[in-house]
Amino acid sequence: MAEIVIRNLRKEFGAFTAVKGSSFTIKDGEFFMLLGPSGCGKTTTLRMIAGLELPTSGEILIDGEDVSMRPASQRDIAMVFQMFALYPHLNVRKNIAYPLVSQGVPKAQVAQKVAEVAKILRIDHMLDKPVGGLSGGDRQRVALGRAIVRNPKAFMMDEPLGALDAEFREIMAEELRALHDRMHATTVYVTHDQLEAMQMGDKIVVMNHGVVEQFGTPQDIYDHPATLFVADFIGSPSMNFLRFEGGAQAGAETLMLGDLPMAIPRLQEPAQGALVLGVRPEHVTLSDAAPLRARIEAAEYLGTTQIVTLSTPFGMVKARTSSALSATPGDLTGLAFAAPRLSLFDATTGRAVRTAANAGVDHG
Amino acid sequence: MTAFLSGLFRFRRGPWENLATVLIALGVVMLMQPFFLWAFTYSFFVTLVGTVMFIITSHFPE
Amino acid sequence: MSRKTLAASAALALVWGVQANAQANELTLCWAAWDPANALVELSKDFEAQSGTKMNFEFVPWPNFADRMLNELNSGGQLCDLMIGDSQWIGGAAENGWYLKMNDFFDANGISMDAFVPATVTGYSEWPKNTPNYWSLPAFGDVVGWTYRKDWFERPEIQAAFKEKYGRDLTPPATFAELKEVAEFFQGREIDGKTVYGASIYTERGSEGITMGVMDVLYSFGFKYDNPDKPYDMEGFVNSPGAVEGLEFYKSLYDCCVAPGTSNTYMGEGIDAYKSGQVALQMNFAFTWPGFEVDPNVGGGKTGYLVNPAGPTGDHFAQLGGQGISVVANSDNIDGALAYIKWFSQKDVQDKWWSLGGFSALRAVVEDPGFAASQPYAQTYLDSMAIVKDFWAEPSYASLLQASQARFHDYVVAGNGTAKEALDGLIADWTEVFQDEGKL
Amino acid sequence: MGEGAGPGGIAALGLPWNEIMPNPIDIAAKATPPHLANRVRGLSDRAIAWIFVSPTIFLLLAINIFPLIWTIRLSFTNYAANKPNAEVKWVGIRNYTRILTDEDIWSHMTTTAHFLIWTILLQVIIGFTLAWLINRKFKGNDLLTTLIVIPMMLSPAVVGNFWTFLYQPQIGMVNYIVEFFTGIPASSFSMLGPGGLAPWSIIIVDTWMWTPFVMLICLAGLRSIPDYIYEAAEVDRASKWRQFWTITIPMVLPFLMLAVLFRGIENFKMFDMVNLLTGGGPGSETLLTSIDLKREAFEKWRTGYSSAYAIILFVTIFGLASIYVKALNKVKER
Amino acid sequence: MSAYSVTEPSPLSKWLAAGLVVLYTIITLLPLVWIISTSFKTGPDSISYPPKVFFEPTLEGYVNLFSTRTRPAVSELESLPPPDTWYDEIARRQGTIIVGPSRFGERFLNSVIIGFGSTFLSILLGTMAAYAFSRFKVPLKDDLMFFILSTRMMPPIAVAIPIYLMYRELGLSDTHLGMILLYTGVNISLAVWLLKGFMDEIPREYEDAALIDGYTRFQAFRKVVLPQAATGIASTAIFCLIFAWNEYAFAVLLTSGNAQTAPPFIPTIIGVGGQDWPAVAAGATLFLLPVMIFTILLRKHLLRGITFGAVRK
Repeated sequence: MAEIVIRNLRKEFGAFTAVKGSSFTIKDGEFFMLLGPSGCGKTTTLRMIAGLELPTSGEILIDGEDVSMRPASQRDIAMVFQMFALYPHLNVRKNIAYPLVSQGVPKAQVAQKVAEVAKILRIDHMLDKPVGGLSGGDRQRVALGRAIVRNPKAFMMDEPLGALDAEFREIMAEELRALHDRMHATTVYVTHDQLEAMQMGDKIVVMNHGVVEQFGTPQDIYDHPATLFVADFIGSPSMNFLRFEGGAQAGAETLMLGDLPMAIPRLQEPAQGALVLGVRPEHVTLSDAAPLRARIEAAEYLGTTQIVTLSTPFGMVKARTSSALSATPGDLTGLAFAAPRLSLFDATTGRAVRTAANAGVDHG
Repeated sequence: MTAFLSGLFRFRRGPWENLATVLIALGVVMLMQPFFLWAFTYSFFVTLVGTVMFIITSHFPE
Repeated sequence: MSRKTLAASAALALVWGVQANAQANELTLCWAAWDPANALVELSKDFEAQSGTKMNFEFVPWPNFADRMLNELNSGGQLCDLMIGDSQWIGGAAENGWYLKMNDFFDANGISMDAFVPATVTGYSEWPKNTPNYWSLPAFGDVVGWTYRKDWFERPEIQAAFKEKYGRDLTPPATFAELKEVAEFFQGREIDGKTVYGASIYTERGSEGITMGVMDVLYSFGFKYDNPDKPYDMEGFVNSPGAVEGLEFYKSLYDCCVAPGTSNTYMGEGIDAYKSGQVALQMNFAFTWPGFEVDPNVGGGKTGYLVNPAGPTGDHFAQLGGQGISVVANSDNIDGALAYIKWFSQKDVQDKWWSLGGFSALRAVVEDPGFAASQPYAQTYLDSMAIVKDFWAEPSYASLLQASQARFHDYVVAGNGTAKEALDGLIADWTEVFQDEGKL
Repeated sequence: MGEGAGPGGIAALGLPWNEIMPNPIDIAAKATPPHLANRVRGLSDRAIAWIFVSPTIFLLLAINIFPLIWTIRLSFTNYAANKPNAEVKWVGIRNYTRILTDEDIWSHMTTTAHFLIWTILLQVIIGFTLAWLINRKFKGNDLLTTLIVIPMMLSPAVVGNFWTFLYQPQIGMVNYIVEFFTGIPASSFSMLGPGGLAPWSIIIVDTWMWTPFVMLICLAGLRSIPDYIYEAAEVDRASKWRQFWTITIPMVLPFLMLAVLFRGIENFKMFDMVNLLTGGGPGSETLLTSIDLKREAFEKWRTGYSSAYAIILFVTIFGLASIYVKALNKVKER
Repeated sequence: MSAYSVTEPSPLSKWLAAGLVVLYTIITLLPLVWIISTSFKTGPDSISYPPKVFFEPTLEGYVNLFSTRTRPAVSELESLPPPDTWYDEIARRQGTIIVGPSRFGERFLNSVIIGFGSTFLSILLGTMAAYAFSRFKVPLKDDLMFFILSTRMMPPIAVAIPIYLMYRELGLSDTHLGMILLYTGVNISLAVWLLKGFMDEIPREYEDAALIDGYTRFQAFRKVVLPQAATGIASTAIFCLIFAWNEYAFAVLLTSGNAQTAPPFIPTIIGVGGQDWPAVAAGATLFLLPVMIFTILLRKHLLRGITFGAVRK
């Protein structure tokens, strides 16, 4: 198992730059998520780590060793592909055995390893079946089996659940995480699904347009998004943005939202000009007494909770409230925000203003 | 091997088709080999049997 | 001449023209696609003008000629009204009723077979052979002969070299032994900066080439198809010691004196080899000769013509080519076809035929005092036609021919077995064919 | 269109519509007035299916099957097509036994086998290598592919004829090219002559003509392998060499099989090119069975005998063809 | 190095591959180039010994291909008025005079009529059958499809005798119709297999929509399916044409004066005295042109055609 360090990694395809100088470190044994919308450069980053593409510039260190310019076969990593990439002409057993046989592992040992892995993945009953007839989940297990059979330094997973239907995805996500918890193998996992990333990852890197937007634990990223993009991308419904003009000095604990004073985490740097106040729907409470007035536009029933959409002078706001609360469209109400959980962004740069709450968060 | 045999007894398509294919191939080889005249003489019969078998067995259930 | 033609056309119009008009005023003539056929098209324009009949021509290239035409006759097709078919077909054509028997027509119109060169009558018209049953009118006389590079033969340095080597003058060969000597002499010789070779002989496998070539030599070595007293009795005739010697001679000629790679040579390849200056001697049918006279490389007196040389015992024969013109029994315009034949048999038409490059078989033409001088090859043609023999003309000739093709090619070209074995094998094959036919 | 008669309407009833009603159009027709139904229905699907398929079937019956059955019948007789008046006798399987014990025909079969094995081998090796090279997708590979396949589009008869000219030692091109590169004098050997080169000459021409065919099929096979399979193998630490033998070759194999079978079938009945090139010579060195058969049938006119001959060849080809179709379906499933 | 990826071959290997393929292309095209260059040679140049690589081009071969000539005696030739057209002049230079057109034009036209006729018929019947196989439940569908393809494998000689006898009875021997029907019979299997593949790929929904809009099945076929299958039809047509265009065995056996196509004719063009190689080469070149154009046009569909539609694009 290994630590992977990425430094100033850059990749150009002709005139198009897919990755613009990323840097981050994946600790040994971490389940590491590369998250972002499609085309953000996350897959390219993964392929560079795997050695399927060579970087234009920058460094990749696996276990302290610079492997940036080595082909995949010399990096001792394993990979699970989005389409599984099983060898269609081989049966399950041979698929799993392939990496071992490629390295000239003795036959007896191969058989033993394959049996072991098959047992872990609960596919030992289908070892002699051709891979063509397998269900998506079983294919996924075979692909996993092929990856873990070799004890590589790290796993690369390129949207491995993307080809599965919703039901299977859930099950496989749990299995994957359980597997990782048992093996503690360094895993780099690419996904565009923020829920998946939150659910499984130890650490997450959020990328957009080839740039690392934020790097941190799921909680940090959810609670303290470093940029407007991250704030918007993570969470469902996504963070509410209240756009306003204003300013405050470092050390301030309140902010004038229009003419309403609003408590915020203590600022550690000054903020001025076009600002955005970010608040998660679950941190919005409906309170008739609150000064920020809003009108209920719609309510979306979700079982125990409901999403209430309200219009305010600063734009639409969504609130997640208990479904016990009655929300009739057209009614007027007031909104209160949980002050310590608020984020403040500079609207022009899109970056979060440093406050007491997000002080410990890496700003990418 | 046992699967093959049981497939044959239960009139399954796969093993029968394979058998027919082997017969056809054998017949063709016999027809064109330069070593034994007797093999040439009986090649047609073997190919014919293989071909007829192929046509019939391709209607067996999978 | 023009008055004569007019009279003839008037007579024709009276006798057949009207009927022909009433039926279908068109005739289709089938022949091989070659030089003489082009000449016939030219010649037939006169007939068209006189009779008002439109002539169509169907010329099939030699390699497919037999296939295609026998197919047509077999299937009772009505494509051809007139057929200039190969001499070998006569047997089958007569027995299967493909051709119209001409005796009555000849008698009625005063056409006498005595007016034609005897060999051509036997070869092209009679079935069974040597009986007065006529199935065609000799149309195009042809025979295997030889051409040689007269210009090379006349060069002093070559003459000197030859004399030095063989102690005699370099003359056109009169016997096969001489021919081989000459061929050996030229083989590999440097002339005008090119390596040249001795002779081009027939070696073609696919249709009838090598059989024509071998037979051309074998006759003069004492080969006979069968016992003159007992038909189809071939033992001792086909494989007589002379025949064996002849076949061995042919192989030795092939081995010593042909240009490399001429293992599938027939008329066309022979022409190519000769015209491109590869060989000093060339075996080929007489029909090719007019072409050499006008060729830029070998024409204009550079080519001499030879009657097939004599064998070791003085026997002297040549392989017959050429065809007679017949009326297809299935034709729907038999009268028109007969009119054409009547027209074709006339002396002045035959004269023109010869002048256009068609080898007339009419004695009045070829025995004319001026004939021998009319072309450089005329005398050679005439002499050759006097010594011709032909291959089987049996209905099963194709099977017989295929057997000889295989046996000869296998021995001469592929070099398998001995001459005796080849001829013994040939008897076995031929016997089988005749047995199948019920003739043995 | 009748109300609620389409698939949606039936589905709304909560019934599996295809089970109870084979065709929505029928329903439409039943639910609408007759004159309208005719417009919608036209003909029933079954009728249309028959109308569409039957001309093809009829043509195939007339051009292929009926003659075939006729051939089978003739093969048990002594019929000769050039003797329409002769008595036709039933001879049982005598024609077959005669052919199958004939050493000459046996040797023609061996000749055919030699031709088959070498053409297929050469075409597969060269064709696959070419496809493999072209699959590197260098600039201009499209143009080169197009140029390479031209020989395949030519008429074999014209090609066979012209190659006799190219093979001519004194005036042909082939020997001079050999002389140019190896120094062996052009006139010292003859491709179509004795000395064992003739069988190779026909193999060369066939390979020249049909390698592009095998190449195209291999190219199809190579392009059917997705890139990610190679990436997976790369990650699985398989060397390029190993990737070639454990991935490329096995995955192209069904396509190669297709090419081999198809070329085998085609060359087994090869006639035009060889007939014009060598006519079976020298001796009988290149006498393929199809040429022999043509001579028996259309030169010697032993119709019954040659029908039996044809049936023997046909059954062999039919057998191979059935394996071919099986392979084809397998490739199709990919 | 910057564009490296595992599936992308290295530039060096690309150069090497390109070099080898170019080499092969040159070798494989040499005979073709030789044929074409021979068509521009004079008769003596074409059989020159040793062969000529550089020569003065002439249209002799083409003139000879399209004309029949006779060779009058030299004296007669000299007495003729000077030639009045360029082709007469070319003929005169060879010591011949043109007496009329040759049969090549006719044979070429026959090839066109029979080739395109049978292609049209194959496509017509093939589209219909393929549509039925693709969309309807046809009893014994698999067997029929196998049967259809297997007929393509049949050696022509196996059915030649009865076809020959049959055509003789029906009067179809040596007729355009007979040859069209025959080639259609051979081609239809390829057409059905290929077109079925193309039609399987056209979503049924389009037709269903058309049916619901009130089209009849037949209208839906004509107005919805056919336009969508157009490229498939085009590529199938080209394959059918290539077969019919080049077919030799049946053409030799069944045709002569009336309906003979070019392939049996070209190899046996006899000039005045021996094989006229420039004319043969000219015939081969002209005959090759349409096919060569098609090859270039259809290169994208080649794969489907030669695998009977098994390969998808």
